[in-house]
Amino acid sequence: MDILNAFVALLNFVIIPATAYGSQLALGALGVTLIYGILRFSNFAHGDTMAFGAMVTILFTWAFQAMGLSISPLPTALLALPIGIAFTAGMMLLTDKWVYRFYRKQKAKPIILVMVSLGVMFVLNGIVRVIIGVDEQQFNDGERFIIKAGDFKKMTGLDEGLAFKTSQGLTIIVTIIAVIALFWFLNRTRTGKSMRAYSDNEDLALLSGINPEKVVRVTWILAAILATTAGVLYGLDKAFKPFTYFQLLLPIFASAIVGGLGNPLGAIAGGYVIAFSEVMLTYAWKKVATYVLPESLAPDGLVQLLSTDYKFAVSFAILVIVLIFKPTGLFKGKSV
Amino acid sequence: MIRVENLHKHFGGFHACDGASIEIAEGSITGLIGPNGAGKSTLFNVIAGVLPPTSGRVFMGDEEITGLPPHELFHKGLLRTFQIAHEFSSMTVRENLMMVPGGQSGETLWNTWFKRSLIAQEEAALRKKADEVLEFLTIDHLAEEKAGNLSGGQKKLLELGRTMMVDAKIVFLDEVGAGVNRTLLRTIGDAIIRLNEERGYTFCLIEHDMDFIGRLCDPVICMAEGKVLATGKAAEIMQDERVIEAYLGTGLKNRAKAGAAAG
Amino acid sequence: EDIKLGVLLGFTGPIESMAVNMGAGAELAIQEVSESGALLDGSTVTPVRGDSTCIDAAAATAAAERLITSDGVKGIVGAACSGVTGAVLQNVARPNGMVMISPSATSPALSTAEDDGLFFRTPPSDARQGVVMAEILNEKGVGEVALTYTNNDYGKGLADSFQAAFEGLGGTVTIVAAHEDDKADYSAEVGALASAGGEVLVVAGYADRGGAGIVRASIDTGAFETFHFPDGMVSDATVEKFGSEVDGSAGQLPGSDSPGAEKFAEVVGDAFDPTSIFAGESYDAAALIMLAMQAAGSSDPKVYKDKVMDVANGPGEPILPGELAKGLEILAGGGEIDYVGATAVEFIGGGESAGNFREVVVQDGKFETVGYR
Amino acid sequence: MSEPFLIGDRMSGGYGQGPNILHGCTIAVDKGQIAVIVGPNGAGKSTAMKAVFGMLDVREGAVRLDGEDITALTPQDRVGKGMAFVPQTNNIFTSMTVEENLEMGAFLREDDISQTMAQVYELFPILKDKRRQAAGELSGGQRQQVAVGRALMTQPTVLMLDEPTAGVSPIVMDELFDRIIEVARTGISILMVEQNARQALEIADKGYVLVQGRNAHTGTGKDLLEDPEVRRTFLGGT
Amino acid sequence: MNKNLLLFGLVALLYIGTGVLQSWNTALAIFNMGLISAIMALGVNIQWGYAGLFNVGIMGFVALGGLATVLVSMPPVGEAWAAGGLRMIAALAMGGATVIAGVLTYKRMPKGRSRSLAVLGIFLVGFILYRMLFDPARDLIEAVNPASTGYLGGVGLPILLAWPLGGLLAAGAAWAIGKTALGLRSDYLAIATLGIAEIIIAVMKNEDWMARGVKNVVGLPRPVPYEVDLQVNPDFVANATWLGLDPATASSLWVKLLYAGLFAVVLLVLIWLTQMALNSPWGRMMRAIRDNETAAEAMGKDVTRRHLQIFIIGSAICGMAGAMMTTLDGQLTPGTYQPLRFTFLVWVMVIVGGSGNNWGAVLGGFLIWWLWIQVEPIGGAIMGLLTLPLPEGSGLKSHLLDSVQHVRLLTMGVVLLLVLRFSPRGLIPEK
Ligand SMILES: Nc1ncnc2c1ncn2[C@@H]1O[C@H](COP(=O)(O)OP(=O)(O)OP(=O)(O)O)[C@@H](O)[C@H]1O
Ligand SMILES: Nc1ncnc2c1ncn2[C@@H]1O[C@H](COP(=O)(O)OP(=O)(O)OP(=O)(O)O)[C@@H](O)[C@H]1O
Ligand SMILES: [Mg+2]
Ligand SMILES: [Mg+2]
Repeated sequence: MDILNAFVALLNFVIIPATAYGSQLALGALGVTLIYGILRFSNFAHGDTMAFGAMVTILFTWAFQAMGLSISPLPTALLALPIGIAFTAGMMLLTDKWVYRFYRKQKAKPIILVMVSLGVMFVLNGIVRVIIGVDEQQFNDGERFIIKAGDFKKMTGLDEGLAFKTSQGLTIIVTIIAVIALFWFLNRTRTGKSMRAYSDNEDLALLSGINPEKVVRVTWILAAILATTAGVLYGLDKAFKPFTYFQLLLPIFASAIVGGLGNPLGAIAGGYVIAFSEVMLTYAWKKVATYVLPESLAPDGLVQLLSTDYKFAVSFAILVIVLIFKPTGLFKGKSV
Repeated sequence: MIRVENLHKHFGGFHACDGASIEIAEGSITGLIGPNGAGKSTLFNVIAGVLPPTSGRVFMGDEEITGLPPHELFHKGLLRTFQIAHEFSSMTVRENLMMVPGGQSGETLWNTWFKRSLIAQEEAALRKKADEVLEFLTIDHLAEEKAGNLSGGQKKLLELGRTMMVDAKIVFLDEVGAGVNRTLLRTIGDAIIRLNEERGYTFCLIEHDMDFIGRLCDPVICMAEGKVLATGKAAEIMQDERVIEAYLGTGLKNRAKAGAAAG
Repeated sequence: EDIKLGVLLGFTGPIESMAVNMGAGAELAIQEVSESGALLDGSTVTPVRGDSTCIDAAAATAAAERLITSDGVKGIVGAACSGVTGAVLQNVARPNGMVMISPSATSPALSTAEDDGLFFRTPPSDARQGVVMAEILNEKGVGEVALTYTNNDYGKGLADSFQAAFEGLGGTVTIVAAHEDDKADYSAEVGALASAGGEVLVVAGYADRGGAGIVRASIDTGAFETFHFPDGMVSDATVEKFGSEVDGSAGQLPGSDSPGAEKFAEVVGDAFDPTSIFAGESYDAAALIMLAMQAAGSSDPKVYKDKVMDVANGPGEPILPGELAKGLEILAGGGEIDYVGATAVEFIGGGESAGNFREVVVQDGKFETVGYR
Repeated sequence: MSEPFLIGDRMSGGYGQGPNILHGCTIAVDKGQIAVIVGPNGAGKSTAMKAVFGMLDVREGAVRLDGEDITALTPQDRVGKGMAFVPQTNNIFTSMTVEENLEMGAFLREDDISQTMAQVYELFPILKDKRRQAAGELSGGQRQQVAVGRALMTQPTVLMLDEPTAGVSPIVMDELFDRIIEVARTGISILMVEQNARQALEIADKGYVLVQGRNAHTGTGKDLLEDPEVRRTFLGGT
Repeated sequence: MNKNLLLFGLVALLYIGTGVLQSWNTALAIFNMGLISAIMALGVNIQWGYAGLFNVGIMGFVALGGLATVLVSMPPVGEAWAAGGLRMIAALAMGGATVIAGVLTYKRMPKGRSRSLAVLGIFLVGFILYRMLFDPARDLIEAVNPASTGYLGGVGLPILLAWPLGGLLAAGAAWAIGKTALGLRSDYLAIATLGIAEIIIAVMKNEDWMARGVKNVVGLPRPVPYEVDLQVNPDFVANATWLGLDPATASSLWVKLLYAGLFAVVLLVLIWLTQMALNSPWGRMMRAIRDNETAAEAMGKDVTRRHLQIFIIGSAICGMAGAMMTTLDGQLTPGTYQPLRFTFLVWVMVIVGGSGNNWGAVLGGFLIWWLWIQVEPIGGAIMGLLTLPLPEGSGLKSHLLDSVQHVRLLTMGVVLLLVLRFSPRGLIPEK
């Protein structure tokens, strides 16, 4: 019984949250990794693109809610998601046309594109705040839990509860689907291969009859899909706040890079590495230890490796260590 | 001069070098031939310290040099060129040459601030030398051109030029000839012979042009599938059945050529 | 005369969402005074906003420099965030002899900063709140708490003083875990807090930032059910988000049983959320500057700085929000006032708020006042 | 005499804003024929090829394919018209597998490509062993084989090769030349630059010697081979 | 060169315009930070422009420089030293010894499981011992009057010494980082340095015993006089009145000018040093390394060592700039160190100015910093213009005017995009 309790505690406080968070990061990292893989630059505007997509979705969710549309028990936001994606894709195509294309034609160095994306980030940042403001917004509805902690305790008679949120479930499922789909798309389909070819050797891609503009368009659209989905799912699970989305950029990049830039599988692995290292290494093992160990050995202290102050430091330290042994990430990423 | 003992280099499960042992005698011009993918470039890269060997040892004279980084080997007098040209593309052709010599006093930060005149002197000498090399390679008109803008063959010449900027002991040339005009290649061949005779350079060169090999090299080593297939004088090697089967082929032209070179 | 007042708050950056209502609060007071026409023979007052960014001391000082030397403001409401406030005070306000009244810099360190009598703040120092919070919990019979704080001078200062006070009263703090605001995920913190356990989780954070994230995750995972909220968490944002999920939790925030807060809500109407954190303090900060000007009969900060204490404290007629005109008239007539304002301002030595606290509990998804101390 | 199938007619041009590299040079090839360009390093051979393929501003002169003026077309459009090109450098997708490289060669083809693929593997057996390997990990000569294979996959009407035999071993070179003759016999025009000039000219219907961006000598392959001056100055003969 | 002079002239005009239209105090305040920004940009340019090292950890080095000012200039806190100072030193020595022992073991022992176990064991035991010494020492020190001290303090030397020492501290960190992470390339190096910078900040925020952590150290001494002192100095007041200035304005102008002088000297010396280095065989070698590492290595250049050298120099410059900045601020505020402000903004300066070109970096520093501050009023003005046609009192208009602060970043973005559009290789590109 105690073993079970320990296991449930671990599941509830470490494994489920870390998996969900890891999936959120992975979904964001997929977008970053895709742009890096095909267009060959680190897109700093990705966090704010997520915010933009989520914002549009939220506005439409509110409209739907007002109209009484719903797909309960699932959140209404899923209904508005396609619209959000459409807007975001449109926005990104326009950005490409007005901004990125110029540098592409010039064959500008990646670092220039990085700076340009920083400029785009500032602009999006302003637009989102002007439209929806800086406050936190709630837009989730539908059934919040798949399993509630209290219900679980009652059901099983254990001391420890187990909670599993709908948003967590959704995120995990969507992420897995997205990774597989993207991997399949890039490696198996004609368009996907032409995108990889374009990223590998642009001139030669031209000689093979690949239309570069089409490749770029498809890339932005895919990125819009990923960004909006990631933004909405994150917002459903936590809350929507523009500043947080900007802050998300850092762990997202960390995930994409530690997994190996340009590789979808790397993005997901990276997301979990970051999430689990954050959660596990600062976890206080006291509770679990108390359940598992005989009473005489039960710990007095927290059995915590490092205090939570160092959560980020620890996850970054892990990242650096991984990179020292695998200099281009877990999945042999690209580097320009 | 260089001795390679039982060298293995594995990429994953693939054995690019599979127990190759070769010896390059001091003062020789040794040729290295073999079919595509035989492991010649890999062997070069291991000797030059670019790739770590899976197992096996490399000696220079009596000194073991296995796994030494390339820049240390350079200072021991071991130079190499790349099969796929590695020019400094955003620098001018002349700068490409002038950066080569080691131990320039201008490479120390302190001197760049407080010993300007010393640097100026050295630079003038280097410049002169670089211009001589460029003239020799017939690309002196391109001295101020960005190296990235050179034609494929010109880049190859530049590669060779870099080895001429310093007093090397042994020079590894990975297919200098590929893409170089045959007339110019003759001149390069002459230069190699001259460097060999006058300055005592030892050469080891990979080539697929049998005329060139036949004219310059003694001995010739033929590799196949990561192993040494045969060693000997150029003429013998070119008549060797195994070499013909694996490498030269029975195409009439090559037979004729090999014969001509041998004869 | 058209008097300009600087409103130097963190309009972009980490506290941008708080700054919206703070700015509105300050500007409400300014508008009220300006429209009354009672200040210094009918002077009008115009707010000039500056962005202190909360985190970038250089940008904040530059903005302050611009407000003072270019826009010619006569007083500054701000800055927000103790770090940049200190920098602005030392590098711009003191050299220029400018009065600053901060509505939100609560770090204890500012109490001892050299200020030439130019710096005031309307909220109490965190050191005081920690003690009050410890007393409240102790009286409730809570013996064991887990504590998380937002990792800045506010959170850390509060956590330090609370922990010392609570342990002094015989309580146990099972764990003290910092959290950074606006981060993507708080599972790690909640995991550690849950493992350490405790009857109540004290969340020394912000209602629309990391604090909310911690509470959310704690409720969802069933780690904690009751919380204790210091001022940063006692806001409508908390009950909007969690409603009756946090029923039974308690908290305290600066305030007294004066009717100021209610009156403030009335004055604000639905222009913005009157209970949002530091909105009232901002109103009071702006009001105090203008009242002090009136009392001194001058808009020169070097002159009116000495009057700030006088108008803030008794004796005199108590002045509530919405009554600024009345206060101005009394002062014009040579009378004395005791500005109470939205947050029952009472200054003690060093120009900071004495610290009256309102104790609240959450009932049926609403904060209900249960007493004052 | 009617005009050749593909002709770069009196082309002049250079890179970007730079000076002219080509000075009125003419290169042509007829249906089913092999034309070979030789010349010293930096003569402008690759530049001429790029000009014909539209990767360079042709400032004067014209390129015509089958009588149609294609000077203004983009390289992509030329691919659509059945032209294929193997550049001298950077001619493979290094991060893609050998097989994917070949597939990309056939990007515009709608029909079944497996047969052509089999032919390429037959021509370059080593590639078959390495077909799942990233092309960037191949040896120099193997890369060259991939590049040529990729172009063959296009099933073009005009095949342009810039030094296809650089770095390939003699046995493969012979195969390659044989194959090129074969391909030409099926009616495909072949335009190639070669430094292995003697072998190349032997199979050439037409030879061009370029010097400093100008046509220095033009003739049938045999003529050029027999011209003692050409032999001495360009073919490395004595 | 003429075009470049023109560009510098234009930027100078921006500052002069600020002086005329707003106030000279504002202009000088921006200018002083502009000088510091230019120095930071120079440091980054050395790393990126010379050697192609993608260092995104500038924030960390700047913060270390800031830390140095506290350690150098604040008076020691006697009580805290008495409470746990020696113990703390012992703990740190223990920590250092553990790391050294671990690294040495790793290097000396042959590869294999026993090595891994040994190293792991050393770190584990070392960590436990370290914590045993460290935790009580920390608690004791932090308990000493936490609201105003609670830390060990510094050594009470003149703050100017902190500038070189800040550089040295950053250089030391850069050495350690370089030794571990410089094997990485491009974005992988970037994220590693970014991570290490975050670690540095985390330590500075949480180790209260060192520099009060998030509670900030205020009231750092100054290398220049205090305005308030000048204002009561009769000589100064007399001079000010002679110039026709009121003493308050004159005093703050004078202080800023003194700072500007100090900073300018540092900047000019650095420019001279870097220009000399760049236009010499050393610079040529660095360009070669940036261009093609494999070939440079084969030509006998020790790429790893050179990378380390340049990483250390660039970081030291950033550390020095950090110390200067903290001196100017008069306080250490670890919470202010944000990647956007201290890393990416500096990168924008370098790239917009023209990477690889020292003058470009300096120009970028001045220009971008000016913008960063001035986009606030500019954005407000733009918004005012845009909303002019909207009817007074309309919901949209008031909403837009309320959001005016967010136009700040938007303006920054637009200007950045415009500059990059018209000079994609930077304003003063590398030759
Ligand atoms: N990084 C690598 N990963 C996997 N296989 C590799 C790698 N590098 C080389 N190989 C393989 O090792 C073999 C030997 O390559 P190498 O470059 O040494 O050949 P080579 O003898 O120089 O041939 P060539 O004459 O074509 O230049 C080739 O089959 C190649 O595919
Ligand atoms: N991208 C470029 N920009 C500017 N000049 C160039 C560029 N590429 C080549 N050149 C110049 O054009 C001239 C001709 O180059 P090209 O590549 O056509 O020579 P090539 O005849 O193919 O020589 P090789 O046999 O060596 O390949 C050379 O002098 C070269 O320096
Ligand atoms: Mg090779
Ligand atoms: Mg060529």
